[in-house]
Order: sequence, then structure tokens, then C-alpha cells
Amino acid sequence: MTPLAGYLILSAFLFAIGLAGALTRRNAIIVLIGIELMLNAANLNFIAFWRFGEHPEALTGIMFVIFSIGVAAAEAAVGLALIIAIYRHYKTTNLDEVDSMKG
Amino acid sequence: MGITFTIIAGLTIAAAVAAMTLRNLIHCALAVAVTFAGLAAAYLQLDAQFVGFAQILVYIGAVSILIVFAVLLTRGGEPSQEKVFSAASVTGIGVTLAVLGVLTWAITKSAVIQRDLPPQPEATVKQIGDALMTKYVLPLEVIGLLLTAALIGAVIIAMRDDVAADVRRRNKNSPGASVAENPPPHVGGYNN
Amino acid sequence: MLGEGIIKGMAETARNFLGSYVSDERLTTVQYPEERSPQIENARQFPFLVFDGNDPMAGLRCVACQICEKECPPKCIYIVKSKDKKPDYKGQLQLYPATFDIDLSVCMSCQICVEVCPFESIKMDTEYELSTADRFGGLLVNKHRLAKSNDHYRKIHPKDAADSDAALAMEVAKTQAKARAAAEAEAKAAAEAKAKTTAAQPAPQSP
Amino acid sequence: MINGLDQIFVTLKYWLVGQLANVLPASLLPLVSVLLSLVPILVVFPALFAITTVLERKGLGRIQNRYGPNRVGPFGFLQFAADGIKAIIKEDVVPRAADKVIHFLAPVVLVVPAFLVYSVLPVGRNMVAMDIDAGLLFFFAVGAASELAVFMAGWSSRNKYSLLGAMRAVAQMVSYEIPLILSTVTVVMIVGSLSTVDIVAKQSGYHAIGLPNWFVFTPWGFAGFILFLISANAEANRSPFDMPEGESEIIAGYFIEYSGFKFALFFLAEYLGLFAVSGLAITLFLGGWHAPLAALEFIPSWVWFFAKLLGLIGLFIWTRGTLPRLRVDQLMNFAWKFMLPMALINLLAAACWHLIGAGATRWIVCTLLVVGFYVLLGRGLMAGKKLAKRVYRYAN
Repeated sequence: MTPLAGYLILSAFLFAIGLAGALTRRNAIIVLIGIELMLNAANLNFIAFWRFGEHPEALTGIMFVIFSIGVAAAEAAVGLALIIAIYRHYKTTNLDEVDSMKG
Repeated sequence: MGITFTIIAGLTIAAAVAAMTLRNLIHCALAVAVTFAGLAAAYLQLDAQFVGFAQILVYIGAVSILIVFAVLLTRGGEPSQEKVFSAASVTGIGVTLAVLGVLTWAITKSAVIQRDLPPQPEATVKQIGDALMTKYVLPLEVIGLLLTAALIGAVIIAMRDDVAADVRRRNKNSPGASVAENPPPHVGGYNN
Repeated sequence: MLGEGIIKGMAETARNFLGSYVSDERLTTVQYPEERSPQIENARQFPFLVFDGNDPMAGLRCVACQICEKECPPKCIYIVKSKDKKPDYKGQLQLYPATFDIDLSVCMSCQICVEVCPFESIKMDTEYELSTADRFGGLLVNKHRLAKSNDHYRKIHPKDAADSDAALAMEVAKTQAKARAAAEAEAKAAAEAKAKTTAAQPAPQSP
Repeated sequence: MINGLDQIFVTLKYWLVGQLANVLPASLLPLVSVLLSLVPILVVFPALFAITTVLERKGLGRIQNRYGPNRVGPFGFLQFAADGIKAIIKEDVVPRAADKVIHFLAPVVLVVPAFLVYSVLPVGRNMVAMDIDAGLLFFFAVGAASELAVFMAGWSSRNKYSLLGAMRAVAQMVSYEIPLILSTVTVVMIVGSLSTVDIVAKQSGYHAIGLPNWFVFTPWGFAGFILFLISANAEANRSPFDMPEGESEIIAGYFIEYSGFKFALFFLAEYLGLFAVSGLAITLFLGGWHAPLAALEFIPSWVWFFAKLLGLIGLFIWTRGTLPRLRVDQLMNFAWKFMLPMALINLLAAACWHLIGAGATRWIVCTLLVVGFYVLLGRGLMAGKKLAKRVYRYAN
């Protein structure tokens, strides 16, 4: 196996773990962590493809990851603020219990 | 594939699994910090120094701390006795396995993975800075705007309702005065 | 201006720092094991038992009344009364403590035992170098270690000791006066009885 | 001869590597070279920690008109040995309710980054363990890991005081990291590099009037230096910013439940962090290992670095002996209402300095910008406050 495949497999596993956590856990914070993991897995792909790509001097992969880290930081801040607001309203962070929009 | 990469990958995946399965939320947050560190190490292995250090600075220094604070503010620090996984967990696992299968299949079938490691590319901080200020200046500005909006938005969302009402009332009475400038009077006549 | 106070403070501490090297008068501490600062007049540490005379056990003023044991807030005093009696300073026969223990690790130096003692027998000591390697036994003090002479008390608290001595002397004087009065009354009664037998007439009641 | 003394450690290292090359296989040589760079760091800075503890206690004692430690060894200078032996032979108590694994890991996670940051500090000419392109970013990234360690220590102890101390410490470190990094960015803007070696190299040479070409002798550099020192003081959790430890209210903060050697590790990490930020301040603003006067250049460069380091440590001790502890709200107000705007204006001043070009104009513009804003901000912050002696309304 070439190194590139190793990084891609690592990234795929991280993405799957993040997805599993986001889909199965009940706590909103853990769901957010799962989403962060998926974002990070995508970042790893960008860096790996940049390093093994044909034009590493273009820096596109690195730029994408830098912006992605910025977006992820903003996402985490807003997401956690939302969770705190939800907690204040419902007194729980359990997503199964926050279902007032259910028909 | 070197032994360093194997160790890093193993640690990262183990920490990620721990972050998604542990019962105590603080343990989850600490485990996810280990995952972020493992990813930073992977970036460094791929000769992306700047991104690796930025990853540590942003994810371990800020996002992990933010998660930990959120856990404590929502009283998630105490281990609860209720179920960890939600009702739809079987469907979730199924979807995950399907995604993982497709991804693995795509990776192993792809022709890209046959490529060998090219010589170490030049990605100095100077180059990155130049690129950020020339070619990517518009995305940079947009990111700046986004971060500012996120900052203000997070503050407003997380603000307690009574504080928000207080601010609104004060602004109606005396424009320009905010909560911080008029703290409640102290009993002891003590000026800081 | 912002930060002005910080500059002033820094100058003050710098003056202290340099001054302490220049003049020794600035230094406020003493080098403890070699030098000691004198204790104040009413210094107090832990209680001790006062005895008169030369024999600590015979001269112990304590009569094992157990008032201090009952009043002690942290309950650090333990007293067992004796079976026999011995004469006290007034010559009266009194009980004495067979056991008198104070746990100094519990004692809080409140001086209540001293306040309540009617016999001027428990007083506060000024001894403070009591540290010991024995954690439990070393600070449980029995009556042999607690007993200290009245001279010691006079030395550490001269004013209080004088008061206490005066009070005791008054007690003794009162007792003696009473004894003398009793003796006189007895003598008088005896004389009257003699007179009665001789005169064979009723005598008035003696007061 | 002069050059030989200056480069003595570098020469020694290459000589050792050369000697070992005859004995060891070639594949091990890079590892040996790295080890030879790291071992001095692992020896010198803990030794400096030992000396500093004694100096600090003696200095604080003198500030308070006391002698300070004077029993162990000549003038008490072996006090650190007594303290160290005491810390090692003490019982290691772990609370029953504590999270054992995290409780054990926290001091380790705290000390490792504290040592790692030294690898990018140039302590002398050609004396840096790792000259990497993104040296400053490395410094701050690794330093950020200590926040998580502090939180781990406070949370795993299961003690309300330690949790409170950890939350305070983390909030304080996050808040003061912003002015810290912003005041660093000014230097990065002028130098155009994140490499610590480049930053020091840029500060070589001397002005016409004999002053060295250090950044502290520019308006933005001076303001940045002061801002950096204040933020560094807060980052290192030292008085007057030591609420995380606040003995009088939360006893010892996040390391309340640690004893013996683990407590010593916390202490070590705290002082190592202090030395690291002082070293960075020297690198960024005080010309690194450069001599202050051209006539003094015969003294080896590493002597200059450590002399400056000791000077800054002395300044920190002096501040600690002078200023009382702040309240939490005062601390946060100071960070967000004074430090942050000042750092941003300083950034503007540095940009002006860079754009205007050499001459008297940029001196005037930058000085006016920094001083004017400082005065205005000071006035604005003090405006609503009637500063007076403390009164006790009910007690009187």
C-alpha cells in the first residue's frame, strides 16, 4: 500500500467514526464533536492530496485547510452557544428530548 | 508506510473511537483533543508545518477548551445513568457502515493511490502569507467577516435572557450605555 | 494617568529592597532559634497545674472538682478523682486528681478552665516549643508534666500571680480567723459549761 | 579566542558528534545530534528554576524587609535542594474520588509543552535546537496545550476549589493569549518572518547614537514589549494575575489536590513557562543574544541571553512583590477593555512604521498614535470611577 492510501484510509475511518457518533449519540455536544471529526477527516484528505498531487507549489490544499479550520472554529463557537441556549431552555442536552417540532 | 505513521494513525483512530463511545463527556472532550493532536502530527508528516501548528493552536488551544466549557456549563461533567446512544442508533450504524464501505471501495479502486511520494514541496510561511494576501485575499476577508459574525452571534445566542432584556431596557433609556459600564452598586462603597 | 500608581508602588518596593541591605533597623523579623522576641504580658499557650511547696504531687492545689472538665469547650481535659484525701494548703482534707490529662492537640487555649477554677489551681503557661515526633502520645500531657510550681507562675505572670497569691492568703486568713473564732467559741463554751456546772444555771446561746 | 568562547557549546556538540560517529552506526547520528541539543535544555532551565526559586524568595523577603531563606548552605542558596528533597520524599496523595488516569496525566501534559517551547528559542549565536520556518507559531501552539493540562488537573481532582481555579486559569489564559499574540504580530509584520532566528538577526547592528537596533527602542516596539510583558505575566499565572491560585480564596487553585513530586512538577512547569515567555520577549523585543553596546560584543552571546533573562525574571519578581492580586472582573475588564484595544492600535502603529519609511516622520506619527491612544484609553477607563480611599460604610 502506498502512503497516500494510508492517509486516505485513516481519513475514511475518522469520517466514519465521526458520522457514527453524530448519528447515534444522544448528547448534543458529542454530536458536535462528531461533526468536527468529519471536518477534520476532510482536512486530512486535502493535505494528503496536496502533498501527493502534481502541483504542490499551488498551495491550494493548504489554503483550503486554513479556511476550513477558520470555518470550523466559527462553527464550534456558534454550535456550542446554541447548545448552551438549548440547555437553558429545555434543561437538557439530550437530543431525543428536544423534539417540540415533532408533528 | 512507516512505523511513525502507523502509531499516529492507531492513536488517532483509538482516540476518535473513545471520543464517540465514552460515557463521561469530559473524557470524550479530552479524547477528541488527542485525535486533533494525532491529526496535527499527520499534517507535520505530510510536510505541512503551518497547517499542523495552526491545527494545534486552533483545535487543542481553542475548540477543545470551548467543548470542555460547554460540557461544564450544561452540567455534563457528572456521569449520568441514562442511555448513551439514541433510539435511531441501529440506523446510524448501518448508514455509517455503508459510507465506510463506499469510501474504502473508492480508495482501493482508485488509480490515484498508485502515485509515489513526490519530493518535498516548498511551502514556507512566506509563500502561504503571500498567497493569502494576493490570490486568496477575498476568501480571507470573507473568513474574517464570518468569524466576526460568529463571535457576535455566539455572544448573543448564549446571552442569558434576563441580561439581554436588561441591555435592551438600558439602551432604550440611555443610548450608548451598556451593562458593563454601569455595574450594580456595591454595598461597601468600594471603587476599583 | 493610568499606570502611575504602579510606578509609585514599584519605587516603594525598590526602596524597601535596597534599604533592607543598607540599614538593619528595617528588618522586622528575628532569627528565631538564636534570638526570640519577648512575649507580651498576657501571653498564653496551654494550661498547667500549680503546686505549692517542693513536692509537686503533694502540693497540687487541684481538688479534682471537675468544673474545668465540664466547662472545657473542646473537651480536652480528663480527670479521675482519688479514693483517699490529702490536706490542701489550708490544711483541710480534700480529694486530689488521681489522673489529670490534657490533650494539647485538642486544647484551643481559650482560658475558660482558668476562669472557672475556684481554687486558683489551673493557669495558662507561656511555653510554646511543644513540638514532638510522637503524634498522639506526645501531646497528651499527664499531671506529672502539667504540675509546675507557684514560683514558675510568679515568673511568667507576676501580676496575676500576685493577685492569686493575695486571694489565697485571704482564704487562708479567713480560714484561720474562722478556726480561731471556732476555737474561741469552743473555749468560751467550755468555760461556760464549767461555769454552768458550778453555777447550775442556764447559759445564753452562743452565736 | 573571542569567537571560540562564543561558539564553545556549538563546537563541543559537533566535536562530540564527530567522536561518536566513529563508534555508532550512521543511522543513529541524527538522533544523537538531537539528543545533544535537547539535553542542555533539560539541564539548564530546571537548574535556572532551582536558582530562581531561591532568588525569588530572597528578593520577596527583602522587599518585605525580611531576610528570606538563609539557613541551608551559604546565604541559604541551597534551599532549593532542601525543597526538592522534601518534594520527592513526600507521600503522593491521590483523592479517592479523583479520576486517577487524568489526575496522573495532567502534570506530565503540563511539563512536556513547557520544555518543548524552548526548542525554538535562540539562546546564543547558532544556538537554537530547532530553527523552523514557523517558530513563533510553534511556540504558541505548544503553549496552548498547557491550558488543557490545567483543566485536566482541576477537573480530575473532584474538588470544587480546584475546578474553580482551573476554570479561572483557562479563562484567563484564553483572554490574555489574544493581546500576547497581537503584540507579537507587530514584530512579525516588521520582520516578515515567523522564524525566531530571523527575528533576532533583524535586530543586529546599532543606531547612530550607540543604541542597539532592538525593537524595544521604537514606539510600537516599546508598547508591544510592555503589552507582551503584562500578557506574559498573566499567561504564567503570576501575581498580580494569580487568581487561579489565589491562596486566600481557593487555596491553591487547580493543583490543590497534588502533593509531593507532582506538585513540584506543577511548580516547575509554572516557572518554565515564565522563563519561556521571558525568553520570547528577549527574542522579540530585546535583541535576542545581541550585546547592548558595540563595545561589549566580546562577551559571548549566550551570556547576554541569560543576563537578559535574569533581568526579566528580576522584573517579574519585583512586580510580584509590589502589586496585590486583582479581582476576576478587574482582570477580564483589563484584558478586553485595555489590552486588546491597545494591541490593535499598536498593530496600526507598526503598520505606519513599516509604510512611512525611515525618517523622523514615522517616529512622530507612531509615538503620537501610541501615546495619544494610551492617554485617551486611560482617561476613558478611569472616567466613571471616583478613586478614593476604601470606606466601610457599615463598619463605621
